[in-house]
Amino acid sequence: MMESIGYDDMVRMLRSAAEAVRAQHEMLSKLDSAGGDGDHGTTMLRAMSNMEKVIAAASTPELKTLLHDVGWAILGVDGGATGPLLGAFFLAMAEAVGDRDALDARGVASLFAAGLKGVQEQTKARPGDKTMMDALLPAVEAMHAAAERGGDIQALLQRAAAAAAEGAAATAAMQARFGRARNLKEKSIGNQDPGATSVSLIFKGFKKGIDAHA
Amino acid sequence: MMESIGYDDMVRMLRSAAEAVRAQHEMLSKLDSAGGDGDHGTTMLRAMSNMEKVIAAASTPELKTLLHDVGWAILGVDGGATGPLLGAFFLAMAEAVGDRDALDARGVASLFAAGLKGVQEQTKARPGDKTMMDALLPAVEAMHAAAERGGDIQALLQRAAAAAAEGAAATAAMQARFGRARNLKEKSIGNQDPGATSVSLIFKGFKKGIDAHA
Amino acid sequence: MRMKKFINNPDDLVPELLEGFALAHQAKVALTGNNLVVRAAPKPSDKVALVTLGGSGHEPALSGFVGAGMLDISVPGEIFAAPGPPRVLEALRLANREAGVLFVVLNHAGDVMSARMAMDLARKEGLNVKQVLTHEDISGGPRDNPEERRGLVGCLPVIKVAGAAAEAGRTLDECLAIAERMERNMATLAVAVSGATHPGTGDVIAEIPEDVMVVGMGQHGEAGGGTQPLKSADETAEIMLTALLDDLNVKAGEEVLVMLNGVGATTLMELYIVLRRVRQLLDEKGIALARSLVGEYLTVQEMGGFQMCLARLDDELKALWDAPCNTPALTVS
Amino acid sequence: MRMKKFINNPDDLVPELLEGFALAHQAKVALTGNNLVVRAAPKPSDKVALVTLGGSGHEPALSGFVGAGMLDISVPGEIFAAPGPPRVLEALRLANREAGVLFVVLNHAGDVMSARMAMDLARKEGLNVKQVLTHEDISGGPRDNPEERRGLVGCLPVIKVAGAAAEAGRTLDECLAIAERMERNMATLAVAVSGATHPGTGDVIAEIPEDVMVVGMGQHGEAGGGTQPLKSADETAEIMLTALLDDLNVKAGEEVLVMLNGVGATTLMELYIVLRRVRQLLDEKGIALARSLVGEYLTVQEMGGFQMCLARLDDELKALWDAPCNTPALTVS
Ligand SMILES: Nc1ncnc2c1ncn2[C@@H]1O[C@H](COP(=O)(O)OP(=O)(O)O)[C@@H](O)[C@H]1O
Ligand SMILES: Nc1ncnc2c1ncn2[C@@H]1O[C@H](COP(=O)(O)OP(=O)(O)O)[C@@H](O)[C@H]1O
Ligand SMILES: [Mg+2]
Ligand SMILES: [Mg+2]
Ligand SMILES: [Mg+2]
Ligand SMILES: [Mg+2]
Repeated sequence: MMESIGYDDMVRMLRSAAEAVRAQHEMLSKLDSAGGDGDHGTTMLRAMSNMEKVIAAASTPELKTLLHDVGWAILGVDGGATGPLLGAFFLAMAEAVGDRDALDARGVASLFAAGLKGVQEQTKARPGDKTMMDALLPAVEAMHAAAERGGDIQALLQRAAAAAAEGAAATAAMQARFGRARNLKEKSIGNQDPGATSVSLIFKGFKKGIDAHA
Repeated sequence: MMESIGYDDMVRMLRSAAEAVRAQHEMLSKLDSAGGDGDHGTTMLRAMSNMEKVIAAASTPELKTLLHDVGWAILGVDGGATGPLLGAFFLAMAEAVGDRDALDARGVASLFAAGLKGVQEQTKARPGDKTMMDALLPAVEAMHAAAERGGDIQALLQRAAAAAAEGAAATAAMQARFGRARNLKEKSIGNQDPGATSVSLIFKGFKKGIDAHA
Repeated sequence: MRMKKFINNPDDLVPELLEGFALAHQAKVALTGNNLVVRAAPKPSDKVALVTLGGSGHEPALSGFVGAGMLDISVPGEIFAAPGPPRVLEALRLANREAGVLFVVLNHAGDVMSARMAMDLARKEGLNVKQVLTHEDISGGPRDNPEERRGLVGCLPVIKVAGAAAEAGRTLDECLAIAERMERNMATLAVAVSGATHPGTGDVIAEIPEDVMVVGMGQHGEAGGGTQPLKSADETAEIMLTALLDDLNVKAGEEVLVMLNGVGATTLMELYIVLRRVRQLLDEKGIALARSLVGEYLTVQEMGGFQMCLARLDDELKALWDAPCNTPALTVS
Repeated sequence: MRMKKFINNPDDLVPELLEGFALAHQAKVALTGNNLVVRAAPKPSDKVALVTLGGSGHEPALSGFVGAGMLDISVPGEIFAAPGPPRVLEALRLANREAGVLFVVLNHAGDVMSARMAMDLARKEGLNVKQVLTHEDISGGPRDNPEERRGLVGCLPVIKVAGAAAEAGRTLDECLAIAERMERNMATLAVAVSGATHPGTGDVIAEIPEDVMVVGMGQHGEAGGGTQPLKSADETAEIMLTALLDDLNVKAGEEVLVMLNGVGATTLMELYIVLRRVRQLLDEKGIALARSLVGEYLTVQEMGGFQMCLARLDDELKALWDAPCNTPALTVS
């Protein structure tokens, strides 16, 4: 049982998320081609490699600095919707982490909840609107529930990844109300949302990054 | 035997030439598509209907005025190469006819020879260059030869039409050295030249116009 | 099949095109280190500055409007993708001045989000920035639902009149009010007949069947428009103009500006033919075609089609529209 | 399949497009009764006038260059077809003045013939007209065989410098000498990647196979160019620039103008990328890119491709190039 994570764990999680996205970027672009402009995979690739650069360049092992730099680096990607949303996610986490250098399960859950709130400040999209929110919100909620039930961070990340994957899968049946795909109206139904899929890959990566080292 | 033609005969010849061209304008454009820009039929159509309008509007039955107005009307067509060449042909005939109101066979032959000279002032193209010259020059030469042999204008026009048709047919084997088709170089071989084909249609029309009334 | 574009490594599209753009128009614009497009000769600092942001691949927009009488800074993003907030924030910092900064944002999700975030940060830093959002694409929904309406080529008149006001020394609030008045009084509709290729990915970004046109096409070939049989120039002009006049509720006796913006493969020849019909139709209705602008201003690569932008003019807007400007894409002298 | 162009009856293409053109640019140009394009505000009659002729379908050329600092009159023909001599003669009559008329003719068979005939008639009438012929397309043959070389977008610099000289009050012979010096010192090469549709007939006017580009393409898609595998922007720039520098024999230390003229579907984005590479290559050779111009000036409907025009500049030509002008298609202020 893993009761706490620190800077190095966070680095592993982030790096593993980057790998998970990189492995699937072509699929992400394909999903975006159906209703958007087909660039989501490319944008995510850029976001992830910006993130990796920042991690590699980090000089002080502080969670706050790490998360802030990651958020800012992702914002620096000219990526349409993705950059600001994902960037806001990490920036809000940086804000929330303060000067803590380790987090227990509740700490992790509330950190991610703060990230979610950061995203919600940027968009009015709600679950059911067929956006990344459909993966992010259930993932964060699953974390919260898992932290209530016990202190194992591996289990918490496992639940979050499962919830994100489920949420992403469910977007296939939804009609898009945000992003470029909303122009498709009913025709958007049937395709899984690329942004939700990315989020689920990121959570899958977080989990793997911790598992591999546990 | 027709020994002389006047204003009304000339009108018949011109009208019949217009009909002959009109009947084949699609074929002319097709020939032009192979090596040029595919507009020769359209241009000839415009030239012929300009000519018909001028004929219909003529107020004094003078050959000189008729030929001049026809030439000027054809020049008024925005037709690339065709307008100036064909226009020059009729303008030079107008100049040559002076105030005569009837022409014998020699007169007809020398009138057309003057027309040819008018064209030659506009272009350096010679027989063998795959242009309208390959139909026009043999036609005018055939007229000259026919006029030497006898005074029948029907026979003269018959010979001219045959020579023009033969000349036009021969252009298929030539390589273009003038006009847009020259850019094709060797690849221009195989297609009959549209301008030469027009000229042969015009001479065919001249002959028919006289025959129908003789 | 390779796409038939003269490009190099797709990753280098934007820096390479900006390098050439700045070179071609060096008398008017310059590039900063992080690829902001600024004026070659800065505007006096006691006048309001205009800043905008937007994806690349729509050349000459938006950087083509940087120069005397129009923009001060443009923040070009990646191909069809808004620039991220950090560079936008830098542009706002660079433009910041006591007189203030007017920030023109086209209503596209990425642009709006990036702009909002940059604005939040700018305000925290105490920068003096106000934003105007353009959303005049009537295909997005009814007039009372502006969030659904995208920003198309109407950004140009907004930038033109607000830029002229700034140049004339008007205050930030005045410039904003002028920009918003122009914005409220315009309507745009796009029609597309053939698709384009995304230069970064090689994907076809709007496949349009034979014999069909799409009225209401988005700036990047986003679907959602009304597909209908291909019409003549005159019929298309009438369909589009009628919808725009309706939307703006233009009445006989009023004066309008009509912009026809070719998006790529459609020729000036066609746009002139359409403009001619627009005038005939306006004449019939007793509406004055006070000004017109025909050309390629906001393109979608080699897409076939155009945007028709109708704007109601009052005397002040007309004077600002006529004021001199000197930018790569528009010069009034 | 219907062609995807916004047009009406193909027979009305030219009058309709001219009506819209004159409307869109009414501050700068006007149409006479027989569709000559003239300046809205005529040039003082003590200055040399410039006249040109040419087929339509290449908008904005050539009528787009009518206005202060460039042409006085343009005689537009039918689509891709030179106007007949009668209208050309009328234009020469209309332009005629003691100071004289400079008549700019592009080397295409129909234009040349129409021009020659009009010139003959003009001389008989005692008009004071001199002609300059542009033929800078190096794909036509070697430099010493100018008759084979077509006139492409090089007409623009010739009109620009001669127009500026005329505006400055230079004599007809001086204007002619300047035009001819510009003409002798320029070279153009065209590349095409995709065909276009003749708007009058609906015919495809240059079908180009997949993955292939044609270097040396004529202004109307005339065949004859060298077909080769599609290259990158940088490689294409190098192939074309090298051929042009060779032809003009430009040496290190000299100054050049480079014009990149998009012919239709090729984007400004691509042209900027190419210009950037042109500059790099010139830098390597020690040749100064003194001036550049990038845009769509002489188009071939929706054809994909561009023309690269290289011109050697001396101080006088440079100053004339920089002189102000105010036309629908080019404004220098
Ligand atoms: N307003 C929004 N709120 C939340 N998520 C959004 C919004 N707009 C887009 N998205 C998400 O972004 C994804 C598309 O991202 P991307 O393709 O990178 O951006 P863009 O649409 O600007 O090209 C969508 O699948 C959706 O999940
Ligand atoms: N320089 C020339 N001399 C003689 N005939 C010519 C010349 N150029 C073109 N032609 C003739 O004109 C014909 C093409 O006419 P047309 O298609 O109407 O003109 P364009 O080539 O300008 O489109 C050619 O087939 C040829 O017979
Ligand atoms: Mg996308
Ligand atoms: Mg032809
Ligand atoms: Mg995008
Ligand atoms: Mg022609």
